[in-house]
Amino acid sequence: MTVTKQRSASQGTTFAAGIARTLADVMRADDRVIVFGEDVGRHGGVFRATSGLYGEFGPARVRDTPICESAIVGTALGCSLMGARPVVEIQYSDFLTECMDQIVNQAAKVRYMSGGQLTAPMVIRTPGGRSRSAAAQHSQSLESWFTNIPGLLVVGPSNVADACGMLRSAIESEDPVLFFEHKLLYRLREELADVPRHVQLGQAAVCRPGTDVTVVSWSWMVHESLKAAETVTSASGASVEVIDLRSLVPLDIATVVQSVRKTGRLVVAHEAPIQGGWGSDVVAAVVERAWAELASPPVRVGAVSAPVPMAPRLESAVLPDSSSIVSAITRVLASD
Amino acid sequence: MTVTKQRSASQGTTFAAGIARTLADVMRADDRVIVFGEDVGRHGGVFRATSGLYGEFGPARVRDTPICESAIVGTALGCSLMGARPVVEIQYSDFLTECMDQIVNQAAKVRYMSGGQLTAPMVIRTPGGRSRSAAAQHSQSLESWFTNIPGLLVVGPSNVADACGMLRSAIESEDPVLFFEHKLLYRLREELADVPRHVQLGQAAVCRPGTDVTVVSWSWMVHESLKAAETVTSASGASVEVIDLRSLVPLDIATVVQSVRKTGRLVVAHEAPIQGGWGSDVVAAVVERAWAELASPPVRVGAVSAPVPMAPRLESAVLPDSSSIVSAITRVLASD
Amino acid sequence: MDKDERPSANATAPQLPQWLSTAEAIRLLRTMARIRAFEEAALEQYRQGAIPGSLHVSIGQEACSAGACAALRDQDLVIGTHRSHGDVIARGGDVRRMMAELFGRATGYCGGKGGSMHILDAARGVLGANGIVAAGLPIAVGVSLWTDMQGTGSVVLAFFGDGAVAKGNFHEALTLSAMWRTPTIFFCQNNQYAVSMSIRDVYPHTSIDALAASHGIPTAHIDGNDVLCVLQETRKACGRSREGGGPSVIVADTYRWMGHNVADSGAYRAADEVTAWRAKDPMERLSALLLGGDVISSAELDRLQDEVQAEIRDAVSYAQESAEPAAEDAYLDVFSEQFSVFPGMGVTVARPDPAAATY
Amino acid sequence: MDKDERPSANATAPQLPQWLSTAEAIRLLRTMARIRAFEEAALEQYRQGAIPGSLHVSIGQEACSAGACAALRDQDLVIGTHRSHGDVIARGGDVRRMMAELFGRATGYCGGKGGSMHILDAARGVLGANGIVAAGLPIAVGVSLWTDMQGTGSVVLAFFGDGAVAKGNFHEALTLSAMWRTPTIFFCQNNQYAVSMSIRDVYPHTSIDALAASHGIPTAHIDGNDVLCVLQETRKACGRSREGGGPSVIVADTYRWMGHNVADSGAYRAADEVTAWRAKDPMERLSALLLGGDVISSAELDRLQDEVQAEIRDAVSYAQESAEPAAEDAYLDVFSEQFSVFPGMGVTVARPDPAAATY
Ligand SMILES: Cc1ncc(C[n+]2csc(CCOP(=O)(O)OP(=O)(O)O)c2C)c(N)n1
Ligand SMILES: Cc1ncc(C[n+]2csc(CCOP(=O)(O)OP(=O)(O)O)c2C)c(N)n1
Ligand SMILES: [Mg+2]
Ligand SMILES: [Mg+2]
Repeated sequence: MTVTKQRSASQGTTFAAGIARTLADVMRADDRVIVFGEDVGRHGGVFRATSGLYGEFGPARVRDTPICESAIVGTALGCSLMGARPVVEIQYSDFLTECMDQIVNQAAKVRYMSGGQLTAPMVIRTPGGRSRSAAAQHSQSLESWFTNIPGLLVVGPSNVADACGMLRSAIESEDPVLFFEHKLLYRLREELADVPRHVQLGQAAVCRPGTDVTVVSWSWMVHESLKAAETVTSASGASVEVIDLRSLVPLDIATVVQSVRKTGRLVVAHEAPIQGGWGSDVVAAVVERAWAELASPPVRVGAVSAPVPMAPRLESAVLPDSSSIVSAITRVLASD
Repeated sequence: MTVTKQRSASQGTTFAAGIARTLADVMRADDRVIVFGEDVGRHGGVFRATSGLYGEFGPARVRDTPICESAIVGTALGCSLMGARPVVEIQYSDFLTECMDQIVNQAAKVRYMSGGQLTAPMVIRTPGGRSRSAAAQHSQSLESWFTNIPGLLVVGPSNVADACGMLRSAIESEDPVLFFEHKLLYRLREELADVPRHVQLGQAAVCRPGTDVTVVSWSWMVHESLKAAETVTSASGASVEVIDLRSLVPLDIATVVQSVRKTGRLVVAHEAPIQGGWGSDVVAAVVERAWAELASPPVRVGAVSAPVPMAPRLESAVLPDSSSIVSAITRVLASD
Repeated sequence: MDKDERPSANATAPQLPQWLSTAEAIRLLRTMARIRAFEEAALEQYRQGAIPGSLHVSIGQEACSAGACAALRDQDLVIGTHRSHGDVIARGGDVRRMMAELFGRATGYCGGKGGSMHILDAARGVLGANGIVAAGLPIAVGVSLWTDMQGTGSVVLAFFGDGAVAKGNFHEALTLSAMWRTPTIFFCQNNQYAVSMSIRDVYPHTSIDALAASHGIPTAHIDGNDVLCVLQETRKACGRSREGGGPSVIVADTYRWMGHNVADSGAYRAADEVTAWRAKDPMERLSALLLGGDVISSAELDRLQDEVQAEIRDAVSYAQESAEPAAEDAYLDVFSEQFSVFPGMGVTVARPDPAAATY
Repeated sequence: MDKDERPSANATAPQLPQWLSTAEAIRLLRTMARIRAFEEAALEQYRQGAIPGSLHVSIGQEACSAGACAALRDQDLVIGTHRSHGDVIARGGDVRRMMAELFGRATGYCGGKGGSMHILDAARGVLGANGIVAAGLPIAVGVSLWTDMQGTGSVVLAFFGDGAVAKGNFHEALTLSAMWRTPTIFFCQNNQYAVSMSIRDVYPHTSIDALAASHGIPTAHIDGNDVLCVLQETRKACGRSREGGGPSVIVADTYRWMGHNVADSGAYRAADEVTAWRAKDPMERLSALLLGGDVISSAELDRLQDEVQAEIRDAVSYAQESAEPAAEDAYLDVFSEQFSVFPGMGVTVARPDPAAATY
């Protein structure tokens, strides 16, 4: 099942609808699952990812909150300690800045600090990444922060089937999960004929097999990577393997290392700025594990070190896309 | 001026007193500098780093705030927009989680978003890192987060002279600065005979010259690195170069690369967990720049992926120290 | 809240109150007209695809920006929200540079980096719209703290929405402001909704006024569609601040006619509610008063509208004709001159750095 | 705040109120004695170097934990602060496992991972001390939301300090709780200081009660050194919650005799202020009442004290004799069984992962 195929589908389920459908499925089967957040109820979510839930499950299980991100996450945590399985939405991932204590100092650590007396099985869904000219406070990719905080699972699907399967796994997980949904993905459509019920967290997917260079990516950038792979292959015949990490924590470094052992070359591409971004971790981890097999220095692709500007031309100058990945692939293929 | 020499001094100025003295010096010379935060006034700060300021400068320029980290940073930002040079304290860096929006979405971006109409020359001082058995919510090293946010300067001195010189530069900087003060450093004493008035931000220091391996570190871990270097040299005769980055943003990658070109081997050591930590950036950046000169894969030293536990034996099992660095040095020296 | 002092009764009277000059009254009308015309034009340009990103318009709420800003002196300052075109216009901002900013052009206030949600005019003391709900409030406290310490006599007008009241930042800001008695006017444009969330559903057992007043800050609850009332109450608050009386809160009831932003139809609101509020059009109310009191003739009113429309058409043309920013501009103003950002090298380095350029 | 209903007057009367049985009264005294003895022993052990890290004791404030927890039923829940030894003891927690936790031993409640500031006893419904001021309050709202949805009739008692009131989390938690009418009792131990910051300096123009009450939540202001008053008021709040009446706030005036923690001498407080508050010793007051009313003889009182001292001595011995945790235990309970952490490999991987072990 490759992502490129799914992208061309003109009917089918959108990413947003897939999220909503999975939530509904899970809520039907499991009373412990509740949903809350800003505008997630009657309104169905500003990205429509909770559409229909309020009507089916009512105001007790689908709760509209006022604007209070810290209390939203803290309340979810409290519910989870008592056995609920809350799925809360933070309306834009940029607003995670408003509830970092509850995520980082509370949810991530409660199991550990309590010596295992408590667990926090909760999911924080949040639309992340760029959209089109949403500017500096609504375009960030902040996922890397959470990889530095032991106790949190950090995941982000790149397609509808994964979104459904990973969300299901996230809700069933005993650990708190940050679930990043890229804003450009919401309208992606896919036929969901044989959706796997679960996609296990911590397993990367090889989206496109190849032998000359490995491109590691996640979320929206998987699509840019696949496009770049296509471009490179048609231009030079080089065979590009594209890996969708799907989870940053746990990190399926084994799949990446296996690929690099084969290709000898690595590009890591994400939308976040390069410095402080998770691409560096992947590079460093691969260098430690596959030193001998690396034919050239791995290259990171990410945003330029600038806030995301509004004007389209400026935005393109800051954020990476398939052409940035093409350059990086070309560079790693050329060097040794 | 090497750090080892300073550490043996039994008299002199403590790190905490050096901070307070620098603040006083700067405040005497510049009316625009004001200080506020929790317990920083009458009490002189829970780590004594603002001791004496309230008495000398009074309650208008040295303000005790209630517990409201977000408003502390937001208020500082507001002052700075109008030309003040606020220096605020967040009592433990773990509480940066409480004011991330003001730091990340506001202070870091205001210059950019306004197209240069506004600037935010403010300093956030914050005690970071471990102390002894302070447990999971008072021991974190969260500096890596901020390196992923363009617009912020991120610095952390390892000794008293640097603390003074860097704080001065931070206050004079036009950009918002996160100034990390490691809790284990506060009682460090140094003779401050010939303190440089300024230490420019973005310049690393070679603390100990060597030829066989480069150890890159910052803040408290510089001391652990120097100790490790001593151990390795006396045991094996290998010559270890230790670099104190001092700033993560701007990153003085040139000094690191120059060293690695000479030694061919790299260890990066910090106290934060390895995944998501800035060590990965240094490794990835060096790999990109000095691939040909690297004789062995760089190795990262950091905390195990666990919250910091309270019990001393557990704490030692999670946090890195000189012995972790010795192992890493040994490994990079052995491999090729 | 001092209900008995509500000046709103005046506004429905058939003639202008004593304290307001004709010139002032006409200026208020013009400001509201400029705000409305600007935002209507922006919506139109958005629909035509000329404006990228999103857009939050304040149509129906113009009396708040116009009335409150009219109470300010030149050295006073304003902090806004995500819905803050009106602030810039009410302070006399340049609609050309505003429209250019919305278009993402180099001639815009922020060179195209900010757009609608980050528009500001620092030279006129408008320190910024803000994309984060309630985030401007602590910043406003800081601005007023410093101007107060400088003894400039400036006050700071900080707008926020009803939705901001649930945020911790609202209370933290009020706490510091009350404690330090900063000259801050916290002005709530209570348009009854935060996106789809009705304020009635959030506070079944209390009100914004009660929450604000509990901080020990004088709080007034007013008709936010009555521009004279807004002006008068804000003047009162400014006066108190300038005399060292510290902060005030003003809660102004109003309504946004449109959806939350261009992506929202506002379907969560009953049609008759929208209709009822549209009938309270703040511009209509002031025009009626001016016409009724023979302060202005209907021909003069038409001329005023024509002038405003022409000004906004000109702003649109200006934006259309302005150049897009150069791609390299994206790398400016991340940091001060001291440091440089180079695209693609993955680290921020102090300048000059020879190694930086190697990749 | 219902001042006229303050039950504190009762407490100074020479005999026990009708509503309290002798057994209950003695139980309250014993609880306070256990808390005090535990904390005095902990301070002593800290001084001797047996307890690592820091320590925040509540000596002088025992009536709050003891009185409020006495109002609870078994299925009720408690959320604490950084100063929460008393909560665990008042819920009948095991002082052996508590002391062992403070020592950082494997037999401690959290296996030595938490220590004083993260102590909890989930089995007894004590869901945790918390090192972050006010962070427990939203969590408490969540706990009570869920128990309420389950219809268990449980209430949640959430302690916080005067210092927490300035935090955004306080207001956000109260907002959701008031809106959802959760069965939450927000109990403020107003010991007058947040580290060095006097509550008088923070709120010159308002009070904690006024801030709390503005959320539309019934708020009582009581004498927190009067354990009977604390019990009675908490019972009232519990009753209201159980009947679907939603949350309550109780603001209890009290005082910490010691510094903020073991590193603080408390020098920012005037000596006579400390003396005056020490004279209001909650334990003394209850003992005097019991002795005066002939509920207990002074010999019985001595015996009670002896028993408590013996229990705490035993707890110290237990902690001393307990083993330290094994270093490998540090890698457990970061995640559920599903995932593993291996030291030194730098990434968290799903188990089993063959590549993980290669480094
Ligand atoms: C902290 C934060 N949370 C959520 C949002 C998303 N959001 C933008 S505007 C808005 C509603 C704001 O309502 P209100 O304050 O009443 O202002 P109005 O839109 O009505 O003018 C929301 C939820 C945000 N920008 N910031
Ligand atoms: C968010 C946050 N800010 C600051 C601190 C540091 N701190 C710990 S306790 C404390 C004072 C708390 O005062 P109060 O709530 O009155 O409780 P008390 O210590 O008096 O029991 C402070 C400032 C913290 N733990 N968390
Ligand atoms: Mg609103
Ligand atoms: Mg207190």
